[in-house]
Amino acid sequence: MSTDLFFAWIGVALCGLGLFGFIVHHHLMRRLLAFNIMGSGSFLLLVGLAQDGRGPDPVPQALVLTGIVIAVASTALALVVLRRWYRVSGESSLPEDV
Amino acid sequence: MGWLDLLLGLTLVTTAGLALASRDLFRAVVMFIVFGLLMALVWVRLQAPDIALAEAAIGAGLTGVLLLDTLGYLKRRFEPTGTNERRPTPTTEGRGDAR
Amino acid sequence: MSGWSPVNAWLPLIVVGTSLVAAAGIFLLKEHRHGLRTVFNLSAAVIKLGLVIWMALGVLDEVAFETRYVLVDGVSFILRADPLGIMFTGLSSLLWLFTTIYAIGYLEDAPNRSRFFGFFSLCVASTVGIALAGNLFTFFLFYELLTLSTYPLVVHRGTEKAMRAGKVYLAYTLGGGAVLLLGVAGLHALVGEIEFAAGAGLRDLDTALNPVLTLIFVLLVIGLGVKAALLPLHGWLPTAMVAPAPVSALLHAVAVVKAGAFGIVRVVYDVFGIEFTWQLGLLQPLAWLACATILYGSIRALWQTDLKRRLAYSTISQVSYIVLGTALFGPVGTVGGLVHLLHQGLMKITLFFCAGNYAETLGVHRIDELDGTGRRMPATSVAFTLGAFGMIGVPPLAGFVTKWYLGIGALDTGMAWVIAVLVASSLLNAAYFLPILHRIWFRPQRAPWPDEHFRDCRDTHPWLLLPTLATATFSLAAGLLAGMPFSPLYWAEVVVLREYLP
Amino acid sequence: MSRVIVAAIASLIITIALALAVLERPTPTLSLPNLASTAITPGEAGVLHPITAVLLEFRSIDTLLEIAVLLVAVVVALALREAQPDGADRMGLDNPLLHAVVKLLLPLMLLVAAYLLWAGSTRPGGAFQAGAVLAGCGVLLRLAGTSLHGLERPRWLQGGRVLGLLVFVSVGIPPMLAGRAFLDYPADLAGGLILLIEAALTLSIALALLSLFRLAPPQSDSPAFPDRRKRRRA
Amino acid sequence: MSGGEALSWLLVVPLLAAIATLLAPGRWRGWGSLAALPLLWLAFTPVLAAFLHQGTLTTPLGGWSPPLGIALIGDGLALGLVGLTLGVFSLCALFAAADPDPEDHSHLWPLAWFLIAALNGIWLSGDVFNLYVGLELLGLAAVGLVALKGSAEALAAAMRYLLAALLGSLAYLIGVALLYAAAGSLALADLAQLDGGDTTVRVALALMAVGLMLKTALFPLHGWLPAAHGGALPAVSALLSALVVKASFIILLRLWLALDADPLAVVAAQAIGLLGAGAVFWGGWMAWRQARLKYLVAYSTVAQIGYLFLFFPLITGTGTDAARLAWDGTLLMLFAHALAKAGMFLAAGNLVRAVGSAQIADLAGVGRFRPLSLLSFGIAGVSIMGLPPSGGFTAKWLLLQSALASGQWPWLIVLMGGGLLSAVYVFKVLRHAFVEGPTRDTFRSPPTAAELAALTLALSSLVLGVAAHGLLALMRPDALSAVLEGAG
Repeated sequence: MSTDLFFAWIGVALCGLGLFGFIVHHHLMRRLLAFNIMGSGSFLLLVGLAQDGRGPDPVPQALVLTGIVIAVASTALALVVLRRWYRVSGESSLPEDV
Repeated sequence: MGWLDLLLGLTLVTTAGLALASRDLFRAVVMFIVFGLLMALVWVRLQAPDIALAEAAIGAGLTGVLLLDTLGYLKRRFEPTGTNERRPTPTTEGRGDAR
Repeated sequence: MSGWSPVNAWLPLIVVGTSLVAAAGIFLLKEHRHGLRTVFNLSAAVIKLGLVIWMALGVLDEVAFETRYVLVDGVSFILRADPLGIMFTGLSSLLWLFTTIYAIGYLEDAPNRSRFFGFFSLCVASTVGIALAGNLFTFFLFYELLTLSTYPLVVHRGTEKAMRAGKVYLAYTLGGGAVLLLGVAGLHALVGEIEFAAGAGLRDLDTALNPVLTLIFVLLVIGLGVKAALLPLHGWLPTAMVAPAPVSALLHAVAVVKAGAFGIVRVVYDVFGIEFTWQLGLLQPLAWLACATILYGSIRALWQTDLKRRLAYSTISQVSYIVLGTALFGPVGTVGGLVHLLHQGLMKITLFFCAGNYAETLGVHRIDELDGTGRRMPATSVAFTLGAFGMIGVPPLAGFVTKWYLGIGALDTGMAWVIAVLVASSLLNAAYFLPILHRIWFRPQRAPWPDEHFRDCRDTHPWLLLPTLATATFSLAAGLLAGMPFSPLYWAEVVVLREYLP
Repeated sequence: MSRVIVAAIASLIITIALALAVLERPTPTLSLPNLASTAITPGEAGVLHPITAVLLEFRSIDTLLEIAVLLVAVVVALALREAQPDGADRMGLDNPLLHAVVKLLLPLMLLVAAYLLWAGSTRPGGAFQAGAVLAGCGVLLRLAGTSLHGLERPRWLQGGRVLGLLVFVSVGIPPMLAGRAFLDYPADLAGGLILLIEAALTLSIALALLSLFRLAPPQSDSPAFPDRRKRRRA
Repeated sequence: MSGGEALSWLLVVPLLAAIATLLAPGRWRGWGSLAALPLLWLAFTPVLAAFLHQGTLTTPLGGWSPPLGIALIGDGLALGLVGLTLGVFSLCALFAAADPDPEDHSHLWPLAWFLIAALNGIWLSGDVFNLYVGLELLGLAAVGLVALKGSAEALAAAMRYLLAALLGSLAYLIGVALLYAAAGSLALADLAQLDGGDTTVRVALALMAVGLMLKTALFPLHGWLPAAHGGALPAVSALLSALVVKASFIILLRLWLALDADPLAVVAAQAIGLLGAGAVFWGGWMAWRQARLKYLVAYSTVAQIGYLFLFFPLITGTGTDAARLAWDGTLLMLFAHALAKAGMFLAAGNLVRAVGSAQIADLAGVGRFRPLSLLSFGIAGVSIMGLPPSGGFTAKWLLLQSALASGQWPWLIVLMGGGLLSAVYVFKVLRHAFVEGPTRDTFRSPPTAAELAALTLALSSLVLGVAAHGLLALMRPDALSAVLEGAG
């Protein structure tokens, strides 16, 4: 197995793990952690699969760079809303989650 | 793929698991930052130095600081500010709105 | 078709459009602009009537008036003036004029008049659209628009009772609309676009499809039967009586029930074709249904103490005469049904106008309060008497003409039992109308009028009285002058001769 | 409890599905790396580092929209902060050692940022990494309790945050006026223009990231009220 | 195919407007945005003219053609949607700018412009990763707009929305990763060459479909929608319900048509159709149970989204006729719903402002004082109920015909039942508004411009019912003919 493929498999594991955490947790911080872990998993999958047996590929790497910035922007936005929500409600999880 | 990769990969998954499973939120966030740094190493192994740099700086660094920052905020106590009618009402189906 | 010209292609649309424009204009008027609103209302009604008369003369000369427009692939919007359509259009435009005059008088000083007259115009636009529709799709379009535009009229008073009536009305009509849509869509999927023309080619289909066609026919009749208040589907009509009198007049005589009955006529003659319907064995059950409704409506009318409710059940019964005429397989019966489309409209609107006059002038709503009204309101009472005698079928009034033709038609088809139904129905009609007339003319006033207005008028307010007298005169003339050109009977015969002679 | 079951099932499904997808993946016929390298070698693209070429040449619209995403996050943060300030809790640590370390570290980090930006066209590095490092500087300074006077003027701050996107879009427009595609810079100017864009992006990314941080210079000094609007309405 | 350079303006103008509104002081933002609207239309007109003249337009951004670069593709569907976006946005902007209570809402404008940029990008893009970026921009801007109110309820709604949006895009991104591994390209045109029966492709499409359904709020993944759409400012609710949820639907539609050669697709399509049916009934039922006007309208969106998803069972594995009718019907439904729902939300906003209460029960007597707003609500309701003459009706007619043509009669029940259910909740509102009696005397007046904006949207949903022919002809794609050949 190539390094690339191996880390693609790690990506699969992270996706599964992240999804589990995302659904199972109530606390919004934890859900965001899970979201970021799942995101990392998908990045590994993207680069790992694309490069497996074919050498470095700048395209998925660039996509991941874009993805990382988007992830940090989303996380930051979520944290801003979370802080505000905590401020007005005193809660750190959503009421009666669906 | 060598032993190093195997070790790195397993550690990565373990850290992720710890970040998700820790009872203490602070520990979870720290684990997440460690996870980010390990990810940077993984990117090096995947011949992606650009991502490694970005992951270290943004993924682990800034996201970590943001999370810690918010964590500090969540430790503080506030009086809930909404008046009674403004209290967060359950907005999910079957409750609150049902007549 | 020598008279073809660009104007003719637009005329049907313009006829529908006059009321639409009037509606839009009235909606935009401020509530207190009574004068301008009256001008809008009356000029639109007069213009429309003029255009319709022009179109009617053209149709006699076999000029084609048709607006056609592709809506989406495979579906066209068609408005076309054929004799049957013109007949219904003429009735609606004529009665709209009178009803508008009546409503202006009736609603003096009432709130929400902009809304009322706006929807009133919309309602007439839909009725005319139904009359002129050239295919089932267009028919359905206006049929549903009619439901929507009458709802605000039914709930106009905004009381709890009116709201309940509105709910019932919607439940029936929207449900019926859905069933009708299923039928229309099903037929469209089967044979594509169906333009109204005698025997539109359905009989050329594979006979294996007959069960499907029967099902579709049933769906269509159920959908239309709701508005026509056929037997199990009539429940909304008496409830809707809470609406103001001009609305009741409109619902009963012109728009809603007529739209249903007219639709059944269209389906039987222009979609399935009378022969094909006969072959499918559907005419007989339709006739039974009509007869059952006729008798049921009359019997229920007997027990009503409220004048408008009695008239409502009478409507249920009378509209089914039209359906009965349609279901009789033969030209004479058809003439009977078609002519009743007009006769019932003229007579019933007169009766509702009178009921409204009693209520507005004296506050009389119940039948036992009518004692002695003949003396206080002679003109109204004469009009009521004419309408009632017409309904009973006293010769030579309009109702008699209808029943005569229906009877002959039934004999022609070999359904002699229909005569028995007609006779029974006439007796019942007499049984519930004659006591009213007795109270009006031969009993002295028992108590002071519940709520008297217009004390200085000999009868009632002229805006209310004139339309009443006019429609009464028309219904009288329809019977007396049945043999003259342009009488309802004449038109019905033209329709049958031109298109439906089997 | 049911939540755990749902989570376990969902997680299991996605893991298995992905595993199948990885195992059964077909071999692609196209190869973008080859296309990219042929595009870079003759110098058609203004840069030599393939990743920078993808980010700022081939797929520049992705990058442009990504900056917009970052700006959206900032706008929301500002909107919520103005509606209800976080309150004046400066997490400044009055630690002399920290001050000293920061003083030492800061020039180094600025240098790193500048290098990363410059290196981007040929070697790993570029606007994102440089911007992140720059933002890191800001964070450290705030942690050390240093106030960033120059950045406390909202107008300038806003201008700086928007600059990257503005430059990016503006550079893309002239080609359109000349009848070419959006962002299709002339070949001879491409290198310089890309550096210009990257410089502006670096600044904007740094400021944007900094603004998302609670210790960022506050927009106003109004004390923390529960919620001003609600009070007024009440 | 060329001459598409002008397409880029559809992205550039909103982005520049967003920048300008960010730099402008708060009080100038609203009217400044109105001033920028003509520019947007100015950008659209030549594009439309060029399309009518020469058919599908493309422009390789940065001068790099796919698969290395990204192209904007202006096909009929895309341009139709751009036109819809412009129309709805213009009127919502008018509504928001006329708002006499602009307190703290100046941030609405940059977010709205970013939203429009994202929408136009999504309509025009032919690259799956670019679509991902567009989806993120769209999602975050939409979340920001919801959060803008700042109340606890709005924040909870925004948070819930954000989590759903993030999870949805992540699922989509994983799908992109798999597709890139399988095809070596990100261009939709290249992906169409993939074998739809391949496991990797199947998993990718499934993940993307689930993610996009979550973003479109298809039952039972709709939990985030009612609070987000019901709790936001009226203009925001209108934009979200009319346009934002449609973006993810259109992406799914395009993917489905590109990757259609899977024998399992028929089963999957039936399953999706069942979810759509669930949405129609559950959404309608919940809408009826709401006590607050805007929540009723929001649940109505849940229900109406269900109709859109009937597209999949009606187009997959059915004959040419049924597929064409399904295509026409679904797009017309999308347009009609966008116009009607935007009009309905704006009208609801006016009604709520007039009576000063969000409760439906407090509407009594409003019909007399704000007849125009009530009329707008009613007209929009006609289209939502699918009664003629309206876009909603014509769309429903086409879908009915499609269901009949493909012999899938169970969908008839959904279409008919859903229509009746929507009548129940629309008339619930009208009934309360018509009630006369001891009513309040104090009604506040919304600005005339706001009332006219609502009325215009509502009326256009009616006009759509009789003017659909040209629009549908414009949007009927080459892609569809390819699908039809496959199906035929």
